[in-house]
Amino acid sequence: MTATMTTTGLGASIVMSVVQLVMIVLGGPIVLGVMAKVRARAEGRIGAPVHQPLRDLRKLLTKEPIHAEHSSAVLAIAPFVLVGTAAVAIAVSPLVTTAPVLAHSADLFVVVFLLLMGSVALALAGLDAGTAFGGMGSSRAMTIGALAEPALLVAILALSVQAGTSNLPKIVAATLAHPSWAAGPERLLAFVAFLIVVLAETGRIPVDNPSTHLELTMVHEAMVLEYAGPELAIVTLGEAMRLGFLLSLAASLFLPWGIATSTNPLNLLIAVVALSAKVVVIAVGVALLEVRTAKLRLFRVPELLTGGFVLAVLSVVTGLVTR
Amino acid sequence: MLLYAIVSVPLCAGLVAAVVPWARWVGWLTTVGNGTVLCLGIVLAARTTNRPAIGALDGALRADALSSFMVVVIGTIALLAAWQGIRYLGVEIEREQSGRRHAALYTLLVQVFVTCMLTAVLASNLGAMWVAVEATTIATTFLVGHRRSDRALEASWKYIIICSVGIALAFLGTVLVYFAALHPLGHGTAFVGAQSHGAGTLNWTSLMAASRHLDPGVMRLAMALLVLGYGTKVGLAPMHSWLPDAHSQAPAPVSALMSGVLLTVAFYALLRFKAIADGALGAGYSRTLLVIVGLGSLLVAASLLITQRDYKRMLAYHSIEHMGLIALGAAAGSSLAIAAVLLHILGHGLAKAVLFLASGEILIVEGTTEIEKVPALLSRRPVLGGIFGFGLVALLGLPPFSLFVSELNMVRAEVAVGLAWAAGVSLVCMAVIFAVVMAHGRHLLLGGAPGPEASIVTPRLVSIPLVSGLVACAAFGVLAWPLQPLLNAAAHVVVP
Amino acid sequence: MSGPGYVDALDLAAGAVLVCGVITLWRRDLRATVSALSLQGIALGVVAAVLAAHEHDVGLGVIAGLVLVAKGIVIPALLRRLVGHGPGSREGAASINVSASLVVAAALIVVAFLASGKLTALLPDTATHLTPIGLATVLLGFFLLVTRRKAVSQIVGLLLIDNGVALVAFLLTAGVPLIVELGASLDILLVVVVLRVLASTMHRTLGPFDLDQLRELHD
Amino acid sequence: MTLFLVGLGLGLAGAMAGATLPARLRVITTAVCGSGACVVTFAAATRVLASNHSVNFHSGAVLPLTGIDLTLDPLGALFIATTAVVGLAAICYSVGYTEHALRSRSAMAMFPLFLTSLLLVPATSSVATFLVAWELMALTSMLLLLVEHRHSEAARDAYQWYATMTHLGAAAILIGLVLLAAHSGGQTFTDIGTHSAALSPALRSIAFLLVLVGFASKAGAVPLHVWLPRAHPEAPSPVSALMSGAMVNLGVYGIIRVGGSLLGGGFLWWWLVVIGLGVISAFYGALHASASSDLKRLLAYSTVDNIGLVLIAVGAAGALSVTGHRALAALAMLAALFHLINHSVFKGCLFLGAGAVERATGTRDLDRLGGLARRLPLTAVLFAIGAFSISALPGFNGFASEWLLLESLLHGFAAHGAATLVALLAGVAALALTGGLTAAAFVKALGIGFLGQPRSDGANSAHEVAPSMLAGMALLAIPCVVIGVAPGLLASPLRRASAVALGAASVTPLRPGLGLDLSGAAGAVQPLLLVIAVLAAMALTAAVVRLVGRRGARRAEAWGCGRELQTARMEYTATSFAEPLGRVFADVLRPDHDIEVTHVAESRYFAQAVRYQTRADDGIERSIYRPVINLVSLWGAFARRAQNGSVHRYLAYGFVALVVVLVALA
Repeated sequence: MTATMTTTGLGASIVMSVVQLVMIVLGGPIVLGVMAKVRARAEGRIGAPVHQPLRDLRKLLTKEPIHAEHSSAVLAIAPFVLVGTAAVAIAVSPLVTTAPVLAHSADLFVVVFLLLMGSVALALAGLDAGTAFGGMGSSRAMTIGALAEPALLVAILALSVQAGTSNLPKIVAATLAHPSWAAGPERLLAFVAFLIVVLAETGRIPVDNPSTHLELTMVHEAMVLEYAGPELAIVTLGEAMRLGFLLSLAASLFLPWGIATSTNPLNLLIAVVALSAKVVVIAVGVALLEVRTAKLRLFRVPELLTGGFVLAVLSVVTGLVTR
Repeated sequence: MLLYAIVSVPLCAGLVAAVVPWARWVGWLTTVGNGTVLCLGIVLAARTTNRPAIGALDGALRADALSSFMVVVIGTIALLAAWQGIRYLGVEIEREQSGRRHAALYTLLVQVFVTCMLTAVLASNLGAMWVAVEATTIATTFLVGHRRSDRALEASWKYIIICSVGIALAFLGTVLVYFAALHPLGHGTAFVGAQSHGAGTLNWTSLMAASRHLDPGVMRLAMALLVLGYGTKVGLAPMHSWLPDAHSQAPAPVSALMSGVLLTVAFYALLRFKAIADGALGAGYSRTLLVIVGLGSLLVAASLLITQRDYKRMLAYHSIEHMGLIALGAAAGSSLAIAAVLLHILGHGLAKAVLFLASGEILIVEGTTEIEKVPALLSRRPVLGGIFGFGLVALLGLPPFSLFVSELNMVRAEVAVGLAWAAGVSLVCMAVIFAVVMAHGRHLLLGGAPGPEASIVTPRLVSIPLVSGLVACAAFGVLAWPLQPLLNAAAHVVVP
Repeated sequence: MSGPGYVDALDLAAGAVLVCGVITLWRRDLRATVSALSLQGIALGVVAAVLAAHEHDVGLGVIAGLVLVAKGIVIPALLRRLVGHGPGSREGAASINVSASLVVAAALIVVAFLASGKLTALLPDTATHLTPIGLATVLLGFFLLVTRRKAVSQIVGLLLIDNGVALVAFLLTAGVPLIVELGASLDILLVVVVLRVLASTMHRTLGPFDLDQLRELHD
Repeated sequence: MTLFLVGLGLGLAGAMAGATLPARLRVITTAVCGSGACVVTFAAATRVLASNHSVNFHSGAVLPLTGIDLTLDPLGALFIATTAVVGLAAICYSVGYTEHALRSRSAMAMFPLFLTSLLLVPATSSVATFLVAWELMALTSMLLLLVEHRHSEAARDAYQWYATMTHLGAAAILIGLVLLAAHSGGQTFTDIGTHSAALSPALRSIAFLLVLVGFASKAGAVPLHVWLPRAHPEAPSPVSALMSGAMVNLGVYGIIRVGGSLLGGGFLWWWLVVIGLGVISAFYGALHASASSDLKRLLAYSTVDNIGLVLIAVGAAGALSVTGHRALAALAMLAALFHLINHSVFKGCLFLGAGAVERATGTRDLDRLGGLARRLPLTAVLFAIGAFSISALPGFNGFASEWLLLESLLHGFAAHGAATLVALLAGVAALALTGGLTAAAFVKALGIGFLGQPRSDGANSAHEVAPSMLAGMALLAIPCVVIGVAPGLLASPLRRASAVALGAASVTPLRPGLGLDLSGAAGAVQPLLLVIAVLAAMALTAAVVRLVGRRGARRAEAWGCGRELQTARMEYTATSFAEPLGRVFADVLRPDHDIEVTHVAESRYFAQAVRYQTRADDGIERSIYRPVINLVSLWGAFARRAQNGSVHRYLAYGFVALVVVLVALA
């Protein structure tokens, strides 16, 4: 391991993590806004302003929360679990700095299983209302999740096999230390697999249409149908944070340049700017992809995800072969 | 003196029973008679474990550890059979199926049968042993035909014809052994006592002493004939077909005696001859013979048990399987193997006797031996079903019964002597038998729709001998205390 | 009795035993087979007597007389009463025809000769050279048992086997010890009595029957 | 050792009491003796684990011809401790459970006997004693399967399958162990251990494969798992909890004991076979778990899945130790044992929960459950804890062991050798895939079973089960959370047990501390801190929402898309929940759908009712076991002709044999 990290104090790492958290909490909705704007522009419309999602959240917060009559406590707790797990994942992983708080246990498997916990909570909430929509949403979400989660795991695994550890900050640090790795074939395969999984996890176009209200096609939308008011706000915020987190994770893992390795404020500023630039670029790319392709039929999605999984396994194999 | 008493007690009980028409006290008399045989047997066993042998009746009877063990086995099974016989005959007379005279004849023949077995086991002269074994066949023929139905007649005809042929071959084998004994190698024609035609040269002890000088060619032919001949009486492969018919048609106490102990008495004779043959030819020859015959019986039993529909015939085929196992165990030939074989003989005798007696009881209360027609026994008759169930568990070689321990040690002995493949094949056959008997047992004990309500109830007193038999079998499986020294001594008799 | 006379007498008697065995296989009529059986019994008695004379052994002489009486006269008499007259007395359609069974008999005699090679090798004197005949009689008896359908012919087959075994015993060891010999012949007598009783009860219950029809006890 | 023997004695006393005492006293005394046995044996096991030296015992008086040998070493002690914990919970649960079932004299006698034999098996140290304990365990569990046979044909079927397969397994183990014992002098494990190096490679491989078949069938690895989804649902719940929680472990214990300490590691291809078995079992089990709609059958298949995961780790440990990577092997073995313990705990809790649901609602079919969270709140919470643990969500013990499994496989990649790498890769892929499928299965079990509206009046009228049953479940749920939050507690006993398993005492794979901190490589996780962070984040967002947003949620009718009537029949059922997954993996599951359309009387074109049913029965059973059974019965029918009743045919057998013998000896 290269001794890249200066021993930043606990205080400094907390500051860094808070910065990461604030960035993603605000940045997530904005990324959604950017993607919506790009789609509108591509379709010749002016589209809503980029910070429209933030304004929606503020509006929803003031609305009156409603719970379905047969639902139990699960419906109430699930949104907080979603946001909580996303927040911890963000705070812990190396987005802006290679020394976030709890860096010691900022582990690839921890991040994946935290995301899994979030999606399980959401699926249970979907089932809790006892309506056809909730059941359908959860069933489809869990099916896609069952196929996406392994691909995500193995994709990041490819990097950790190369770096020899599953600790994310150390992986980023190692990639910084060996620039030659970044262009390697397994990195490319892993990146493509990672992107496929991101589309599936956050319910973007080829897998699920986020802006749809048609029962036949919706996956994610069906689970949150029962929410209203502040809970709906929290859920959408959670979803936005997960999208932001995954995109920035992709950015920091595969294109780590500019990430702050020391604690002085200048590096931090550069890191923030670099990260938001990278995330915006990726978001625009994804949005353009969404415009070009139509939503896949539900039973074609597994083929896409199996493709992603095979790509991830291939990247691990190439990593091992070219070791 | 002890040996003389052992042989004469059952005979006297039989004669008394023959004189007077059958009554309950006669039944109890024969039971007590067999009980005393058991006690005398235990005394004999205690005496012979550490001292080599006891002679009696100027050398005609002789008891060493092996024969005293067999006396104990005969005593236990005879006691169980006679005790249950009271119930069997009582019901038969009550239902006018047979008169008191016929029952008296039955008791006489059973006691004669037991006496012949005891003489066979205690005979010092191999020729006398043959005569006693042949006499058991004659005694049991009428017992198999006791019910006088045409099925019983058919069974007894097949029984006597096949067994007599087998026994004749065995006599030919004994003659050849005698011929080899008369002209041992290296001693020219003269051999002490050779020309004297005294019974000396057919005595087991003298044959064992001279076994190294016996001519291998003649002994090889003799041993083959003996295995084929006595194998018929043991129910081993080529001449086994009489066993299912005879044991399923005979009355329950008789089939218990025959399956439990007559087969093993014939095997005892084979063991005596195997000791001599091993001295003359080395262990290899008798090992191949016994392995062929043992595996043959196992394969026959496994294949014919699959589509069995009659629970008495199922138990009979089980006897063929266990005799095959014992033959395989004896083929291993080490002292551990012989000890395990003897323990298996006792365990199998107990379990099989209890099962046949229980099946007799089921026949009395249910009226049919068809498995289909006797469903859900456990729910309708818990005690009887329980006894039959645990009997099957014991027979299938599951702990805590002694059959598991003996089978385990037999496999150990077989593998140690290089018969791992044979042990493997036997385990596969036993697994098939386990699955098949479990299927039949499942229908019999658990069954589908519970059959008609239990009209005739078994009195509680009747199940005492059966339960005590099972408890004894379990005790011998768990505690090593009473049998261990006797088994080792008996094993050293066969494998010096 | 010694020297050439002993050898010729022994060969003649043993030859007679074998010939009677073949006759029982050849003739279908039950009465003829039973008389062949009694002839064989007598021949066996003669063999025993010749040996007793040669060995000057009184015990063997007694046994020879016993064999003559039992196997020559008593047992055939028992069987003749069982045979009776009428259709029952002819052997039905045997599983294989006469000529085939004679060919098999010849083959069995060859097998007997091959098998007793070891016996004659141990003690090459006149008596042991004749043991193949005893073994052949045993095989013939067994073959008769396997092919014939009538109860009487099965009893005859069984007795053939016993005669064969007795012949081997006399020739090889000049008779087994007295007690054993007595026990053995008593047993055989009892077996015949039991078979006689069984056959008659079966005749009463099943009428004139063919052993092959007895197939109720099967799996 | 005397403490351990006292424990076993208490168990036997419980069995005696169960068999003899009248009904009222019977349940209490058996429970007291049973729990006493568990506590005492647990104490004995922990003492051995703490002091790290094994105790022996031999007595010639019991078991004729061989005598009995017992040895309590750390590996065996670990298994005994787990069995004791699960046993204690099962007994406490059975006190409440026996108001209706499991009260008969035979059941009350067999249950403590079954527990005692489970405790005895890991302590045996000679071939004869091991086989006696093994067969006793099989016999008692067989009879316990029959306790409720009177009114369920499926129980009798399960009994038949279970009895036959266990016996086949035991026969394979018997031959394997005897092969080893015969060729190495004595029959105690120590003799075999010392002499096994001298045996020929072929013999060692045959013995290992035979033993592997026997133990894999007991553990439920795929080709030999067929009895497990049949036996566990039919057995009474405390028994199936013990079966899944303790008996299945002994299959893995056997493989470790024979492969590791008896045969000293053996060859690489052995362990690749074990990894292969593990991968197939994990994938097949998880898939069928996500497809089945019977609650207990789902749990049984997930046992097959988890045992597959453990076998992958055991195989990896074996492979790594054979190729010389001692440290990595110790880590993999430690991960395997850790996951086995966790599996016993959360699977026991889940089975007891399923039993409580079956007792309260009268059915196990998820399609007829629903809305139980509001009716059985405590059972729901305890079942949820078990479900979250098995889906490996952070904060629960499933996550801790799954993390360790993934770490050991990841660092296993450092080993060279193409075969090992491919096997480890397959293992990681299987682990990842089954993670997703298990999560789907248990969201179905929890969501469909406990949330939403009740789908049958049984579910509707359900009320909370007896407190002792809840206590039993809690006894297993608490360790799920405690081990989940502080996995470091088990580090030292696990290290000592895996050292015995691999014979590599010197390596310490985990640094001391509450979390899991790999000493060999860079990888650590502090579950406690993570849980605190998540809770803090949730509290923070809740506070923000309370501050900014409106309070006082209003109850209203769920969104019905305009329909006025919203009934339970419109809810998603377990079958429909699993239908997409069934469609994705159709070629493996090969479900058979049947659709019945009943038409209106007047015209054929109007359907009155449409009934859709799908059943994914076990593919392997259909393709492998059915043909074998047909073959056997075919052979039976053919062989019957040998005994056709004609005396001539019987005599012909003997005649031919005689002629052959004579010709052969001529």
